[in-house]
Amino acid sequence: MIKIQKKNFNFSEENKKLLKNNSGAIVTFIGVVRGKTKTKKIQSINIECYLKMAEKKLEEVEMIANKKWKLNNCIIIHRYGKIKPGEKIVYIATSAEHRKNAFKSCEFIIDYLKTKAPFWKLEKINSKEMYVRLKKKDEKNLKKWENII
Amino acid sequence: MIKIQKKNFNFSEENKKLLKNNSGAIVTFIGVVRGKTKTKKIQSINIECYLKMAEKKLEEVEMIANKKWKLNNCIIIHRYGKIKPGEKIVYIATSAEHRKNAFKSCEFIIDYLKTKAPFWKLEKINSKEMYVRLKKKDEKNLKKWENII
Amino acid sequence: MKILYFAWIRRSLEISGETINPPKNIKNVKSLVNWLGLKSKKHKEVFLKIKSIRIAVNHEVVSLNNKIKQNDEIAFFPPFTGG
Amino acid sequence: MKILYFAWIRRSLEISGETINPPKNIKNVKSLVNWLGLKSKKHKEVFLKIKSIRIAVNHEVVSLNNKIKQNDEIAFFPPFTGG
Repeated sequence: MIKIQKKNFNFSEENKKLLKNNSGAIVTFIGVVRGKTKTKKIQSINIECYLKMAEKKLEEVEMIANKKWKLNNCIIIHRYGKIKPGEKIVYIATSAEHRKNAFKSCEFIIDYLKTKAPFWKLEKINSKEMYVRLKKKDEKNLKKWENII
Repeated sequence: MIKIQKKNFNFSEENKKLLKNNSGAIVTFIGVVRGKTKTKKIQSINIECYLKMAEKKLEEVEMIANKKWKLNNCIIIHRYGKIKPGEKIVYIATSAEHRKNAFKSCEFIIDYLKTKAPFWKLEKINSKEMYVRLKKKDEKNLKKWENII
Repeated sequence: MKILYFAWIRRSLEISGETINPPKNIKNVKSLVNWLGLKSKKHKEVFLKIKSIRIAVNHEVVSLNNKIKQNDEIAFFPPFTGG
Repeated sequence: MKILYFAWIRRSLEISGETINPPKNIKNVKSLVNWLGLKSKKHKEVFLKIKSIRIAVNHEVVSLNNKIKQNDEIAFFPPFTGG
Protein backbone atom coordinates (compact mmCIF):
# COMPACT_ATOMS: atom_id res chain seq x y z
CA MET A 1 0.00 0.00 0.00
CA ILE A 2 1.33 3.43 -0.87
CA LYS A 3 0.18 6.86 0.30
CA ILE A 4 1.37 10.32 -0.63
CA GLN A 5 -0.19 12.88 1.65
CA LYS A 6 0.18 16.28 3.28
CA LYS A 7 -1.09 15.34 6.71
CA ASN A 8 0.90 13.63 9.42
CA PHE A 9 0.27 9.97 10.20
CA ASN A 10 0.17 7.67 13.17
CA PHE A 11 2.53 4.77 12.76
CA SER A 12 0.85 2.63 15.37
CA GLU A 13 -2.27 2.42 13.22
CA GLU A 14 -0.15 1.56 10.24
CA ASN A 15 1.86 -1.00 12.19
CA LYS A 16 -1.25 -2.90 13.27
CA LYS A 17 -1.91 -3.87 9.67
CA LEU A 18 1.39 -5.72 9.58
CA LEU A 19 0.72 -8.35 12.24
CA LYS A 20 -0.86 -10.79 9.81
CA ASN A 21 -0.14 -13.33 7.14
CA ASN A 22 2.29 -15.54 9.03
CA SER A 23 4.95 -12.85 9.12
CA GLY A 24 7.82 -13.56 11.47
CA ALA A 25 9.58 -10.24 10.96
CA ILE A 26 8.48 -6.65 10.54
CA VAL A 27 10.98 -3.89 9.82
CA THR A 28 10.01 -0.24 9.74
CA PHE A 29 11.90 2.88 8.76
CA ILE A 30 10.80 6.35 9.79
CA GLY A 31 12.46 9.41 8.32
CA VAL A 32 12.18 12.51 10.49
CA VAL A 33 12.95 16.21 9.91
CA ARG A 34 16.03 17.01 11.93
CA GLY A 35 16.12 20.26 13.87
CA LYS A 36 19.66 21.10 12.94
CA THR A 37 22.59 20.14 10.79
CA LYS A 38 26.26 20.54 11.68
CA THR A 39 26.15 24.28 11.16
CA LYS A 40 22.54 25.44 11.08
CA LYS A 41 19.21 25.34 12.85
CA ILE A 42 16.29 24.32 10.63
CA GLN A 43 12.96 26.11 11.21
CA SER A 44 10.89 23.94 8.86
CA ILE A 45 11.02 22.21 5.53
CA ASN A 46 8.66 22.30 2.60
CA ILE A 47 8.53 19.25 0.37
CA GLU A 48 7.51 19.77 -3.23
CA CYS A 49 6.17 16.79 -5.11
CA TYR A 50 5.39 15.77 -8.69
CA LEU A 51 2.36 13.83 -7.57
CA LYS A 52 1.53 11.66 -10.56
CA MET A 53 5.13 10.60 -11.09
CA ALA A 54 5.64 10.02 -7.35
CA GLU A 55 2.64 7.68 -7.23
CA LYS A 56 4.06 5.74 -10.15
CA LYS A 57 7.53 5.49 -8.59
CA LEU A 58 6.24 4.41 -5.18
CA GLU A 59 4.07 1.73 -6.76
CA GLU A 60 7.06 0.65 -8.81
CA VAL A 61 9.39 0.26 -5.84
CA GLU A 62 6.69 -1.53 -3.84
CA MET A 63 6.27 -4.01 -6.69
CA ILE A 64 10.02 -4.60 -7.07
CA ALA A 65 10.42 -5.20 -3.32
CA ASN A 66 7.37 -7.48 -3.08
CA LYS A 67 8.67 -9.63 -5.86
CA LYS A 68 12.34 -9.75 -4.90
CA TRP A 69 11.90 -10.40 -1.17
CA LYS A 70 8.53 -12.20 -1.11
CA LEU A 71 6.98 -9.68 1.26
CA ASN A 72 3.75 -10.40 3.07
CA ASN A 73 3.07 -6.73 3.44
CA CYS A 74 4.57 -3.42 2.36
CA ILE A 75 3.49 0.06 3.40
CA ILE A 76 5.06 3.25 2.04
CA ILE A 77 3.88 6.68 3.17
CA HIS A 78 5.58 9.86 1.97
CA ARG A 79 4.47 13.31 3.06
CA TYR A 80 4.80 16.59 1.20
CA GLY A 81 4.10 20.22 2.04
CA LYS A 82 5.30 22.00 5.18
CA ILE A 83 6.84 19.76 7.85
CA LYS A 84 8.41 20.84 11.14
CA PRO A 85 11.51 19.49 12.91
CA GLY A 86 10.71 16.29 14.81
CA GLU A 87 7.86 15.43 12.43
CA LYS A 88 7.84 12.35 10.23
CA ILE A 89 8.47 12.65 6.48
CA VAL A 90 8.44 9.06 5.36
CA TYR A 91 7.33 5.72 6.77
CA ILE A 92 8.24 2.35 5.27
CA ALA A 93 7.20 -1.00 6.71
CA THR A 94 7.93 -4.41 5.30
CA SER A 95 6.98 -7.79 6.68
CA ALA A 96 8.25 -11.17 5.63
CA GLU A 97 8.55 -14.69 6.92
CA HIS A 98 12.20 -14.17 7.87
CA ARG A 99 14.04 -11.09 9.05
CA LYS A 100 16.74 -10.76 6.37
CA ASN A 101 14.13 -10.14 3.67
CA ALA A 102 12.31 -7.60 5.80
CA PHE A 103 15.55 -5.69 6.54
CA LYS A 104 16.85 -5.73 2.98
CA SER A 105 13.60 -4.67 1.36
CA CYS A 106 13.07 -1.81 3.81
CA GLU A 107 16.58 -0.47 3.27
CA PHE A 108 16.22 -0.87 -0.48
CA ILE A 109 12.96 1.09 -0.56
CA ILE A 110 14.36 4.10 1.28
CA ASP A 111 17.55 4.07 -0.83
CA TYR A 112 15.36 3.98 -3.94
CA LEU A 113 13.05 6.78 -2.81
CA LYS A 114 16.00 9.05 -2.04
CA THR A 115 17.11 9.22 -5.65
CA LYS A 116 14.21 7.97 -7.78
CA ALA A 117 11.06 9.55 -6.36
CA PRO A 118 10.17 13.11 -7.43
CA PHE A 119 10.27 15.04 -4.17
CA TRP A 120 12.29 18.18 -3.45
CA LYS A 121 13.12 19.56 -0.03
CA LEU A 122 13.20 23.28 0.63
CA GLU A 123 14.76 24.15 4.00
CA LYS A 124 13.93 27.28 5.96
CA ILE A 125 16.96 28.51 7.90
CA ASN A 126 17.12 32.00 9.49
CA SER A 127 13.88 32.82 7.61
CA LYS A 128 15.64 32.10 4.30
CA GLU A 129 14.55 29.28 2.03
CA MET A 130 17.02 27.04 0.25
CA TYR A 131 16.65 23.84 -1.75
CA VAL A 132 18.48 20.85 -0.34
CA ARG A 133 21.19 19.53 -2.66
CA LEU A 134 21.42 15.93 -3.81
CA LYS A 135 23.75 13.94 -1.57
CA LYS A 136 26.42 11.96 -3.44
CA LYS A 137 26.08 9.38 -0.68
CA ASP A 138 22.48 8.75 -1.68
CA GLU A 139 23.46 8.07 -5.28
CA LYS A 140 26.17 5.71 -4.06
CA ASN A 141 23.78 3.86 -1.76
CA LEU A 142 21.57 2.93 -4.68
CA LYS A 143 24.50 1.31 -6.52
CA LYS A 144 24.43 -1.72 -4.28
CA TRP A 145 20.93 -2.55 -5.55
CA GLU A 146 21.94 -2.30 -9.19
CA ASN A 147 21.14 -5.92 -10.02
CA ILE A 148 17.61 -5.47 -8.69
CA ILE A 149 16.37 -2.40 -10.53
CA MET B 1 16.47 1.04 27.47
CA ILE B 2 15.98 -2.69 27.84
CA LYS B 3 12.98 -4.63 29.10
CA ILE B 4 12.48 -8.33 29.62
CA GLN B 5 8.86 -9.04 30.38
CA LYS B 6 6.05 -11.56 30.18
CA LYS B 7 3.31 -9.20 29.10
CA ASN B 8 2.69 -8.00 25.58
CA PHE B 9 3.61 -4.43 24.62
CA ASN B 10 2.29 -1.66 22.44
CA PHE B 11 4.89 -0.51 19.96
CA SER B 12 3.22 2.83 19.31
CA GLU B 13 3.91 3.89 22.89
CA GLU B 14 7.48 2.73 22.56
CA ASN B 15 7.89 4.42 19.19
CA LYS B 16 6.84 7.81 20.55
CA LYS B 17 9.92 7.91 22.73
CA LEU B 18 12.09 7.83 19.64
CA LEU B 19 11.00 11.08 18.01
CA LYS B 20 13.54 13.18 19.86
CA ASN B 21 17.18 14.15 20.00
CA ASN B 22 17.63 15.37 16.44
CA SER B 23 17.20 11.88 15.02
CA GLY B 24 16.71 11.73 11.27
CA ALA B 25 16.13 8.00 11.08
CA ILE B 26 14.34 5.43 13.20
CA VAL B 27 14.48 1.74 12.38
CA THR B 28 12.43 -0.84 14.22
CA PHE B 29 12.38 -4.60 14.12
CA ILE B 30 9.49 -6.66 15.44
CA GLY B 31 9.78 -10.42 15.77
CA VAL B 32 6.45 -12.23 15.72
CA VAL B 33 5.40 -15.82 16.46
CA ARG B 34 4.50 -17.41 13.15
CA GLY B 35 1.43 -19.59 12.96
CA LYS B 36 3.03 -22.26 10.88
CA THR B 37 6.29 -23.49 9.42
CA LYS B 38 6.71 -25.36 6.13
CA THR B 39 5.26 -28.55 7.55
CA LYS B 40 3.46 -27.81 10.79
CA LYS B 41 0.91 -25.58 12.49
CA ILE B 42 2.11 -23.95 15.70
CA GLN B 43 -0.40 -23.67 18.55
CA SER B 44 1.75 -21.53 20.84
CA ILE B 45 5.28 -21.11 22.04
CA ASN B 46 6.73 -20.87 25.48
CA ILE B 47 9.93 -18.91 25.92
CA GLU B 48 12.18 -19.85 28.80
CA CYS B 49 14.65 -17.27 30.02
CA TYR B 50 17.71 -17.07 32.25
CA LEU B 51 16.66 -13.69 33.52
CA LYS B 52 19.80 -12.33 35.16
CA MET B 53 22.03 -13.35 32.27
CA ALA B 54 19.50 -12.05 29.71
CA GLU B 55 19.49 -8.64 31.37
CA LYS B 56 23.25 -8.54 31.24
CA LYS B 57 23.37 -9.58 27.57
CA LEU B 58 20.72 -7.08 26.50
CA GLU B 59 22.50 -4.27 28.31
CA GLU B 60 25.74 -5.39 26.71
CA VAL B 61 24.39 -5.35 23.16
CA GLU B 62 22.69 -2.01 23.74
CA MET B 63 26.00 -0.55 24.88
CA ILE B 64 27.94 -2.00 21.93
CA ALA B 65 25.39 -0.63 19.44
CA ASN B 66 25.19 2.80 21.09
CA LYS B 67 28.94 3.16 20.93
CA LYS B 68 29.54 1.76 17.45
CA TRP B 69 26.71 3.58 15.64
CA LYS B 70 26.33 6.71 17.79
CA LEU B 71 22.67 6.05 18.48
CA ASN B 72 20.40 8.72 19.88
CA ASN B 73 18.09 6.10 21.27
CA CYS B 74 17.88 2.35 21.59
CA ILE B 75 14.99 0.27 22.88
CA ILE B 76 15.09 -3.51 23.25
CA ILE B 77 12.10 -5.46 24.57
CA HIS B 78 12.15 -9.25 24.76
CA ARG B 79 9.21 -11.27 26.03
CA TYR B 80 9.22 -14.66 27.69
CA GLY B 81 6.53 -17.09 28.83
CA LYS B 82 3.60 -18.26 26.72
CA ILE B 83 3.12 -16.40 23.43
CA LYS B 84 0.53 -17.12 20.73
CA PRO B 85 0.90 -16.99 16.94
CA GLY B 86 0.64 -13.43 15.67
CA GLU B 87 1.95 -12.00 18.94
CA LYS B 88 5.19 -10.08 19.26
CA ILE B 89 8.24 -11.68 20.84
CA VAL B 90 10.85 -9.01 20.44
CA TYR B 91 10.96 -5.31 19.63
CA ILE B 92 14.10 -3.39 18.75
CA ALA B 93 14.20 0.28 17.86
CA THR B 94 17.23 2.37 17.07
CA SER B 95 17.43 6.01 16.13
CA ALA B 96 20.36 7.91 14.71
CA GLU B 97 21.14 11.04 12.79
CA HIS B 98 21.44 9.09 9.52
CA ARG B 99 19.68 6.00 8.32
CA LYS B 100 22.63 3.65 7.68
CA ASN B 101 23.54 3.65 11.37
CA ALA B 102 19.95 3.03 12.40
CA PHE B 103 19.62 0.08 9.97
CA LYS B 104 22.94 -1.52 10.81
CA SER B 105 22.55 -1.28 14.56
CA CYS B 106 19.02 -2.69 14.50
CA GLU B 107 20.07 -5.66 12.37
CA PHE B 108 23.13 -6.22 14.52
CA ILE B 109 21.08 -6.29 17.73
CA ILE B 110 18.65 -8.94 16.50
CA ASP B 111 21.49 -11.06 15.06
CA TYR B 112 23.23 -10.80 18.43
CA LEU B 113 20.13 -11.68 20.46
CA LYS B 114 19.47 -14.77 18.35
CA THR B 115 22.69 -16.46 19.42
CA LYS B 116 23.93 -14.63 22.52
CA ALA B 117 20.91 -14.00 24.72
CA PRO B 118 19.72 -16.83 27.01
CA PHE B 119 16.22 -17.56 25.74
CA TRP B 120 14.87 -20.94 24.64
CA LYS B 121 11.77 -21.49 22.56
CA LEU B 122 9.48 -24.43 23.19
CA GLU B 123 6.93 -24.95 20.41
CA LYS B 124 3.55 -26.59 20.91
CA ILE B 125 2.50 -28.54 17.82
CA ASN B 126 -0.40 -31.05 17.82
CA SER B 127 -0.48 -30.69 21.62
CA LYS B 128 3.15 -31.88 21.81
CA GLU B 129 5.93 -29.65 23.07
CA MET B 130 9.34 -29.51 21.43
CA TYR B 131 12.35 -27.26 21.88
CA VAL B 132 13.33 -25.25 18.82
CA ARG B 133 16.80 -26.12 17.52
CA LEU B 134 19.54 -23.60 16.91
CA LYS B 135 19.55 -22.45 13.30
CA LYS B 136 22.96 -22.66 11.60
CA LYS B 137 21.89 -19.54 9.66
CA ASP B 138 21.69 -17.56 12.89
CA GLU B 139 25.24 -18.50 13.84
CA LYS B 140 26.40 -17.51 10.37
CA ASN B 141 24.59 -14.17 10.53
CA LEU B 142 26.57 -13.15 13.58
CA LYS B 143 29.85 -13.76 11.77
CA LYS B 144 29.53 -10.57 9.76
CA TRP B 145 29.68 -8.54 12.98
CA GLU B 146 32.82 -10.29 14.22
CA ASN B 147 34.93 -7.15 14.25
CA ILE B 148 32.38 -5.41 16.49
CA ILE B 149 31.94 -7.89 19.31
CA MET C 1 2.26 19.32 -25.15
CA LYS C 2 2.19 19.80 -21.38
CA ILE C 3 5.34 21.16 -19.73
CA LEU C 4 5.90 21.10 -15.94
CA TYR C 5 8.55 22.84 -13.85
CA PHE C 6 9.61 21.98 -10.31
CA ALA C 7 11.76 23.39 -7.50
CA TRP C 8 14.22 26.15 -8.44
CA ILE C 9 13.21 25.92 -12.10
CA ARG C 10 9.58 26.67 -11.23
CA ARG C 11 10.71 29.56 -9.04
CA SER C 12 13.03 31.02 -11.69
CA LEU C 13 10.39 30.86 -14.42
CA GLU C 14 7.64 31.93 -12.02
CA ILE C 15 5.31 29.34 -13.55
CA SER C 16 4.68 25.71 -12.58
CA GLY C 17 3.96 24.71 -16.15
CA GLU C 18 2.70 25.70 -19.58
CA THR C 19 0.90 24.15 -22.50
CA ILE C 20 2.87 24.54 -25.70
CA ASN C 21 2.54 23.71 -29.34
CA PRO C 22 6.06 23.39 -30.73
CA PRO C 23 6.79 23.20 -34.48
CA LYS C 24 6.85 19.78 -36.20
CA ASN C 25 10.67 19.62 -36.26
CA ILE C 26 10.85 19.43 -32.43
CA LYS C 27 11.13 15.68 -32.17
CA ASN C 28 13.36 15.02 -29.18
CA VAL C 29 14.02 16.51 -25.74
CA LYS C 30 17.18 18.28 -26.87
CA SER C 31 15.47 20.23 -29.63
CA LEU C 32 12.58 21.02 -27.25
CA VAL C 33 15.03 22.43 -24.70
CA ASN C 34 16.61 24.65 -27.37
CA TRP C 35 13.19 25.82 -28.51
CA LEU C 36 11.97 26.53 -24.94
CA GLY C 37 15.16 28.51 -24.30
CA LEU C 38 14.01 31.03 -26.90
CA LYS C 39 10.66 31.73 -25.20
CA SER C 40 11.87 34.44 -22.80
CA LYS C 41 14.92 35.80 -21.02
CA LYS C 42 13.99 33.70 -17.94
CA HIS C 43 13.64 30.57 -20.06
CA LYS C 44 17.03 31.23 -21.60
CA GLU C 45 18.70 31.57 -18.19
CA VAL C 46 17.10 28.40 -16.87
CA PHE C 47 17.86 26.23 -19.89
CA LEU C 48 21.49 27.36 -19.98
CA LYS C 49 21.76 25.26 -16.80
CA ILE C 50 20.47 22.15 -18.58
CA LYS C 51 23.35 20.07 -17.18
CA SER C 52 21.90 20.34 -13.69
CA ILE C 53 18.33 19.71 -14.87
CA ARG C 54 16.67 16.30 -15.08
CA ILE C 55 13.86 15.56 -17.51
CA ALA C 56 10.91 13.18 -17.34
CA VAL C 57 8.68 12.26 -20.27
CA ASN C 58 5.39 10.79 -19.11
CA HIS C 59 6.77 10.21 -15.59
CA GLU C 60 9.95 8.44 -16.65
CA VAL C 61 13.36 10.08 -16.39
CA VAL C 62 14.94 10.24 -19.87
CA SER C 63 18.04 11.56 -21.61
CA LEU C 64 18.21 14.51 -24.02
CA ASN C 65 18.02 12.15 -26.99
CA ASN C 66 14.62 10.83 -25.99
CA LYS C 67 11.90 11.21 -28.65
CA ILE C 68 8.82 13.26 -27.79
CA LYS C 69 5.28 13.30 -29.15
CA GLN C 70 2.49 15.85 -29.25
CA ASN C 71 0.55 14.55 -26.22
CA ASP C 72 3.51 13.92 -23.92
CA GLU C 73 3.82 15.39 -20.43
CA ILE C 74 7.34 16.70 -20.04
CA ALA C 75 8.78 17.76 -16.69
CA PHE C 76 11.96 19.65 -15.81
CA PHE C 77 13.43 19.43 -12.32
CA PRO C 78 16.66 19.22 -10.28
CA PRO C 79 17.83 15.88 -8.79
CA PHE C 80 15.40 14.48 -6.24
CA THR C 81 15.91 15.08 -2.53
CA GLY C 82 12.98 13.27 -0.94
CA GLY C 83 12.83 10.38 1.47
CA MET D 1 27.97 -23.14 44.52
CA LYS D 2 24.71 -22.45 42.71
CA ILE D 3 23.87 -24.64 39.71
CA LEU D 4 21.07 -23.78 37.23
CA TYR D 5 19.54 -25.92 34.50
CA PHE D 6 17.50 -24.73 31.51
CA ALA D 7 15.36 -26.12 28.69
CA TRP D 8 15.67 -29.87 28.02
CA ILE D 9 18.32 -30.22 30.72
CA ARG D 10 15.96 -28.83 33.35
CA ARG D 11 13.22 -31.17 32.11
CA SER D 12 15.47 -34.23 32.10
CA LEU D 13 16.76 -33.60 35.61
CA GLU D 14 13.33 -32.48 36.83
CA ILE D 15 14.96 -29.64 38.76
CA SER D 16 15.72 -26.06 37.73
CA GLY D 17 18.80 -25.90 39.90
CA GLU D 18 20.59 -27.07 43.02
CA THR D 19 23.02 -25.75 45.58
CA ILE D 20 26.09 -27.93 45.83
CA ASN D 21 29.27 -28.12 47.81
CA PRO D 22 31.80 -29.96 45.66
CA PRO D 23 35.15 -31.21 47.03
CA LYS D 24 38.17 -28.91 46.90
CA ASN D 25 39.70 -30.66 43.87
CA ILE D 26 36.79 -29.50 41.63
CA LYS D 27 38.51 -26.43 40.18
CA ASN D 28 37.26 -26.14 36.62
CA VAL D 29 34.04 -26.71 34.66
CA LYS D 30 35.21 -30.03 33.27
CA SER D 31 35.85 -31.59 36.67
CA LEU D 32 32.54 -30.17 37.91
CA VAL D 33 30.70 -31.81 35.01
CA ASN D 34 32.33 -35.17 35.82
CA TRP D 35 31.43 -34.79 39.47
CA LEU D 36 27.81 -33.78 38.74
CA GLY D 37 27.46 -36.78 36.41
CA LEU D 38 27.91 -39.05 39.44
CA LYS D 39 25.02 -37.53 41.39
CA SER D 40 22.21 -39.68 39.91
CA LYS D 41 21.23 -41.77 36.91
CA LYS D 42 19.50 -38.72 35.42
CA HIS D 43 22.57 -36.56 35.95
CA LYS D 44 24.69 -39.20 34.26
CA GLU D 45 22.42 -39.33 31.20
CA VAL D 46 22.34 -35.53 30.88
CA PHE D 47 26.07 -34.97 31.27
CA LEU D 48 26.90 -37.69 28.75
CA LYS D 49 25.50 -35.19 26.23
CA ILE D 50 27.95 -32.49 27.33
CA LYS D 51 28.87 -31.75 23.69
CA SER D 52 25.44 -30.27 23.07
CA ILE D 53 25.40 -28.37 26.36
CA ARG D 54 26.62 -24.80 26.83
CA ILE D 55 27.89 -23.50 30.15
CA ALA D 56 27.86 -20.06 31.73
CA VAL D 57 29.82 -19.05 34.80
CA ASN D 58 28.43 -15.91 36.41
CA HIS D 59 26.40 -15.10 33.27
CA GLU D 60 29.24 -15.47 30.79
CA VAL D 61 29.48 -18.41 28.39
CA VAL D 62 32.73 -20.29 29.04
CA SER D 63 34.61 -23.39 27.87
CA LEU D 64 35.16 -26.60 29.85
CA ASN D 65 38.60 -25.40 30.93
CA ASN D 66 37.22 -22.39 32.72
CA LYS D 67 38.18 -22.14 36.42
CA ILE D 68 35.38 -22.08 39.00
CA LYS D 69 35.16 -20.79 42.56
CA GLN D 70 32.99 -21.58 45.57
CA ASN D 71 30.50 -18.69 45.10
CA ASP D 72 30.05 -18.94 41.35
CA GLU D 73 26.67 -19.32 39.66
CA ILE D 74 27.01 -22.00 37.02
CA ALA D 75 24.33 -22.62 34.39
CA PHE D 76 23.88 -25.49 31.92
CA PHE D 77 21.72 -25.02 28.82
CA PRO D 78 21.37 -25.85 25.11
CA PRO D 79 22.22 -23.23 22.44
CA PHE D 80 19.98 -20.14 22.62
CA THR D 81 16.92 -19.84 20.38
CA GLY D 82 15.46 -16.48 21.38
CA GLY D 83 14.90 -13.34 19.37
